[in-house]
Amino acid sequence: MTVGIVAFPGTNCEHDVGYALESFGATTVPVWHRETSLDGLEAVVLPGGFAHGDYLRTGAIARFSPVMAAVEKLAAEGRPVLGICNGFQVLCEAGLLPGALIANRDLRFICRPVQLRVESTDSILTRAAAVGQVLTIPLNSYEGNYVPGPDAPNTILRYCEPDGSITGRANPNGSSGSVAGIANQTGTIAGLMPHPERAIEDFMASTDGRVLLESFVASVESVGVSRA
Amino acid sequence: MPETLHRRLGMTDDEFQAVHQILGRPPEDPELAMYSVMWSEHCSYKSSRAHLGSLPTDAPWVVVGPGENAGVVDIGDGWLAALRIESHNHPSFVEPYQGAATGVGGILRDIFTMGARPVGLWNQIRFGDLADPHTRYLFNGVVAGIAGYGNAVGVPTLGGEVEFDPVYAGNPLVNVMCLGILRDDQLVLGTAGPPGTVAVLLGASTGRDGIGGASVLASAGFDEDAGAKRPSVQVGDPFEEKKLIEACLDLYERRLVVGVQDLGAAGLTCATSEPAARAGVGMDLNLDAVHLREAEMTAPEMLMSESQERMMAFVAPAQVDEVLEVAAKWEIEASVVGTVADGDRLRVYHNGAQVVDVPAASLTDEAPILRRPIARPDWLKDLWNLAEPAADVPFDVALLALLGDPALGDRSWVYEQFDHMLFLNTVHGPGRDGSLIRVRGTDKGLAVSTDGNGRLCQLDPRRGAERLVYEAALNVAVLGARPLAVVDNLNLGNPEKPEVMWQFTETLAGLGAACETLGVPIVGGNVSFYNETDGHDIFPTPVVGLLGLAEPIPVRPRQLEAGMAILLIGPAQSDNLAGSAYQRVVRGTLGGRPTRIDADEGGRSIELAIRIAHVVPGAVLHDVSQGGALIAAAELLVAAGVGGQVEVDSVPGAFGEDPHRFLCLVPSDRAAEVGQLAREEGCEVRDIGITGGSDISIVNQTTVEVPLARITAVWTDAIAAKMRGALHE
Amino acid sequence: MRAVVTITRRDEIADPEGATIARALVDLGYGDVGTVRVNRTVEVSMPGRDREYVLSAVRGMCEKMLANPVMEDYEIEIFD
Amino acid sequence: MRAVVTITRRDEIADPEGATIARALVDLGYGDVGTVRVNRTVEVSMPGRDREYVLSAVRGMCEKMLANPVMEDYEIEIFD
Ligand SMILES: Nc1ncnc2c1ncn2[C@@H]1O[C@H](COP(=O)(O)OP(=O)(O)O)[C@@H](O)[C@H]1O
Ligand SMILES: [Mg+2]
Repeated sequence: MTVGIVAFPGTNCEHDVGYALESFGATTVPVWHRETSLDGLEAVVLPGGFAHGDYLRTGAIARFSPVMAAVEKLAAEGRPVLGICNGFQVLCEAGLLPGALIANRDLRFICRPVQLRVESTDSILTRAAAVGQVLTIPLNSYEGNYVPGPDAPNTILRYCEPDGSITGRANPNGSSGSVAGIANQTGTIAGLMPHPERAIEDFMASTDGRVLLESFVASVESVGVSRA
Repeated sequence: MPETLHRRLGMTDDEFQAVHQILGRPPEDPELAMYSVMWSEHCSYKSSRAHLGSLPTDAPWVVVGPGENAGVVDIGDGWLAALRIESHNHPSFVEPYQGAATGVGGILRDIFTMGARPVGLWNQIRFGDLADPHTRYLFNGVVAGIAGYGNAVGVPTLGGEVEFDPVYAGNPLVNVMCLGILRDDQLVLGTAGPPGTVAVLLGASTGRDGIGGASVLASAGFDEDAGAKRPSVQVGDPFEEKKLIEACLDLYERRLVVGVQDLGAAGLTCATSEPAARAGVGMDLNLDAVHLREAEMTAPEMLMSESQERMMAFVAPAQVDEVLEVAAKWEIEASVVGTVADGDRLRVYHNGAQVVDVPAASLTDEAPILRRPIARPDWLKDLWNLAEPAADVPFDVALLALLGDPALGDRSWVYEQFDHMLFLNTVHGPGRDGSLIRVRGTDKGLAVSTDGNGRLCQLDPRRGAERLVYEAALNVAVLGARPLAVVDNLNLGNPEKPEVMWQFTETLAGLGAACETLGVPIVGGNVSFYNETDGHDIFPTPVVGLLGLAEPIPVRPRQLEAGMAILLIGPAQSDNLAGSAYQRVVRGTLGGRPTRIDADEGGRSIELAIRIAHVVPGAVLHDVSQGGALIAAAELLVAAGVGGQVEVDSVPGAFGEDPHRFLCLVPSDRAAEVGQLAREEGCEVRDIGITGGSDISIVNQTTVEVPLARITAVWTDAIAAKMRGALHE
Repeated sequence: MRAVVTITRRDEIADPEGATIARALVDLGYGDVGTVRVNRTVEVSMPGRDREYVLSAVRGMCEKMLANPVMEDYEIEIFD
Repeated sequence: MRAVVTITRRDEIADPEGATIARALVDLGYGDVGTVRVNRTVEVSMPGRDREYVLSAVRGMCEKMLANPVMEDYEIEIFD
C-alpha cells in the first residue's frame, strides 16, 4: 500500500510526513504538483508548508495545480485523503472539505504544542483514538482560524484545555467552534491544522501524534485490503 | 558630471582618484557605480580589514575559513556544517518587516551557496524601550518579518536573543545566523571556473530594489536627512527563495555547477567580480540577457540592484541545457548572462555596447584599506568609577522586577511566532540555553548558542567580548556539546570616531583571545559600522554565534520535580555587578568594570558541564548569565511550574553575572555523584537549595516567600502584555 | 485595459485584521473609531483587450480563484 | 461616516504576491494577463462624526499606522 505525498512549490513538510508515515509502516512516494495521475496509490497526504507562498489566500492557487483533479478523483473513489495544515487549507479551497481558514485571531503565527480533544472516531485520522481523548500536538500556522461554510462541519478534533474542557482560552486562533480538524461525512477525507508528524518520537514535545498517523495508516491498509 | 556623481554614490575624492588611476582614464558611470558599491564599507570592510587578520581562524576541522560566503567545518562521518551571521540593522529600521525578512533571505543564500541545506536560523535583535510605541512597532515588525520569511521558506528558527535598551531606540540591531549541513563531497565554492564557463542567473527578476543599499544605507549613519537617502525598500519573497533553495540543491546533487555566488549587497557587480577574482579570470557580462522586473533599467541600476532571491551559477558549457531544465522543473527563471573570459578584465555589455571594462580583482582587492585613528574613550574611567547606591531593594522585589523585564522574562511571544520544529530534528528549540538538532543517520547533535551583551561591552569591550565567547561555549556545554567553531557579528557606531575604532579593536582582541584559549576557530563574521543616530553611537555590541558538537546526543533531561538539589557549580562569586541586568533593571545604572574571564576555570566548567550532561541522566543544567544565579534558578522553576528554596549570601551572590558558573539540578540522592565529578574536574560545587512547594523562597538572613503563581504571572507578561494588539503594518 | 477587483469578506465572517487595527487605532488615541474592515484589491492588466473581454475574463478569474465563495464577495471595475 | 482608504504599494516596489498570482492566472488559461498588483483597502467607520473630522482623523491614521510611508501611497474617500 502506497501513500502519495503531494508537494506544491512552497510545500515544506513533505519529507517530515513521509518520514513519519514510513515509521508507521507505510510506503510513501513523493508526488509533484504537476502530476496528473495518482494511479497505483491507495491514498494521498497534502502536507504542510506554504504552497505558492500562500499568496492570494492559503491554498487558493494550489487548488488549481494539475494534481488536484487527480486528488478529487481519488477522493471520489472513497480512498483516504489527508490534509495537514496547509494541506487542510488546500482541501477547503478545493471544496473537498467545507469551510475556510483565515488569519489567527491575534494576527500572529503560532508554533507551539496545543491540546486537542477527539470528537469523533469515524474518520481515517481518528479511528484508533477514543472519543474524549486529549492529545498534545504542535500547531504551526498563521491562518488556522476555521470559518464554517453554510453547513456545520463534521468535527473530529477541537482545541481544549489539558483536562479536555473546551474554553475560549484554550482556543489558540479564534477558530469557530474551537475546530482543529474536520472530515467529510464518510470520514474518508480529513484535514487538521496541527501537525501530528511533529509528535511521534520521544525527544519531541509529545508522542500523541502516533495514534492519528496510525489511524491513517490503518485506514489506508483497509482500503488496500478491500480493493484486493 | 562624474565628480558629483561619485560623491552622490558615497565615494570620497581620493577613492575616485584611485579608480581613475586603476583604469588610466576617468571611469564611466556604470564603472563608477560598481566601484562605489564594492568599495563601500559594507562590502569592502575598509575600516576593519586591517585588523581582522589577528583572529584565530585555523583548526584541523576547518574546511573553509573566513572569506567565502560561509565558514565550513568537518563534523565527522562524512558530514560538514556551514555557518554564517549577518546584520540587517539599517534596512530593519527603515522598514522592520521587510528589513528583517530580507535579512533572513540573505543569510540563507550565504549558506546554500556553499552546497549546504539550511537547517536552522537564529536571530539576535535589539531595540529601545518597549514603553515607546515606535519601538513596539519596530519590534513587532521585525519579529513578524523573521517569522514571515523563515516560516514560509521552510527553515526552522531555533533560537536567538532579544534585548532592550534606550541606546538602540534610533538604531535597532537585527542580526541573523544560519546553519547548514552537507556531505563532504558536496562543497561548492564561489568561484567562476576556467575561461569558457557560463554564468547563469537564477531566480527572481531584477528591479530597481535597494539601489546603492550597501554604499548609502549600510555604510552611513542615520541623521535628519536619512529620508532623502532612503533607497526603495527591498521586498522579500520567501516563496521564490524556497524554490531557489530546492533548485540549487538539485543542481549540486547532479553536479552541474563549477561554482555559485549569491547576489546580496552589490548584486550583479559582486556576483561577477568576486568569483572572477577568486578564480583569477575575467568575465563578460551581458546585461541584455538579464531577466528584468522593470523595463528600461540603466546599466548602473542593473549592476547595483539588490533585488532579492537571485543566485549566479557557473556552469560548464555542455551542462547549461540541463541547468535550465532543472530551473524549469522548480519553476524559477534562469538566464544565461555571461561567460568567463581569459585575462582579468570584467567587461559588461548593455544595449549591445560595452559599458564597463575594468580589472575584475580591482573591485574586490584594491578597495582602500583605512587605518583610522584609535583612541580610548575619556568617559570610560568615569564609568568604571561610578558610585553605586548604598541601599538595595529586598530580594523578592528585585526578583520580580528582573523576571518581569522583557529581556529576561518569557520570550515565547517572540519564538512561538517561529516554526522551530520543521525537519523533525529539534531536540532543544528556543527557550533553553542553546538549541540542539540531531543530524539524522548519525548519533551526532549540533548545538548553537548566540550571545551578545552591549552593556558589558560598553564598560569593557575586550572583557565583554571574551565573556560572550565563554558564555556561548558554556551554553552549548550544558546541552552536552563541545565547542567547535565561532562566527561573530560586530555591531558598532561610527568608525570615523577614534573611540569607536578603539571599541572595535578591543572587541577583536577579546574575541581572538577567548577563541584562542578555548581552542575554537572563528570561521566567519560580519562588521556593521555606522550604527548611530544623530551622532549617538550604540554600545559596541558584538554577537557571537557558537557551534558545538554533541556526540552522542545526551538523553533528554528529565522534567523538573520536587526534591531535586539545586547545585551552583563554578568559581566563587565576586561582588561585581558591572554591566549586569541587576544594574539596568533594579538600580538604573551602568558602571564598574566587568570581571574578566579565567580561561582555566572557564575550561573546567565547560568540561564538567559536558560530562554531567552525558553521564548523569536526568540532570537539568542551566548556565548562569543575565540576572545571575537566583534568576537562573527561578527561570527553571517557573518554566517547570515547581517551587523551590534558594539560598543567597548577598546581592551580587544572587544577581551577579560572573562567568563560568552553571546550575545543576539533580535528585538529591545523586548530588554526591555530581560532587565527585566536579572534584575530578577541579570545579567548586555549592548546594544552594532544593525544589518543591508552591513558592520560591529566598533564604538570606531572613526568608522571603514569593508565590510561584505570582512570579509566573509577572514572567509571562514580560513581553506579551506590552505587545497586546501591536501591529506590524 | 485594467480591472480592479475589490474582494470583500462578508460581514458575518470574522476579520481579525480589521479587529486588530481597530484596537490599535483606539490605543493610538482614536477613541471614536467604530469598526474597521480590511479588504484586498487585485489589479489585473490585460493589455490590448477590450472592456467586454476583460470584464468577462476577470469575472471568470474571480469565480475560480480570486475570491472564495465561502466567505467573500467581489466587485469589478474596469479602467482604460 | 465611513472612510475607505486605498493603500497602494509604489510601482517600483516589488510585489511578489501580484507576480505569483499573475503566473497562476496564466497557468489557469488566462494567457493574456499582463501584470497583477495586490493592494489593501481599510474601511474605518467613525459614527456620528462629520466629513471634515473623519478626513483629518483618517489622514492622521494613515500617516501614523495604516500606510507605510516608505513603500506605500494612500487615498482616502469618505462616504455617508
Ligand atoms: N529573538 C529570538 N528568537 C528566537 N528565540 C529567542 C529569541 N530571543 C530569545 N530567544 C530564546 O529564549 C531563550 C532565552 O534566551 P537567553 O536568556 O538570551 O539565553 P541565554 O541567556 O541562556 O543565552 C533562548 O532559548 C533563546 O533561544
Ligand atoms: Mg544561558
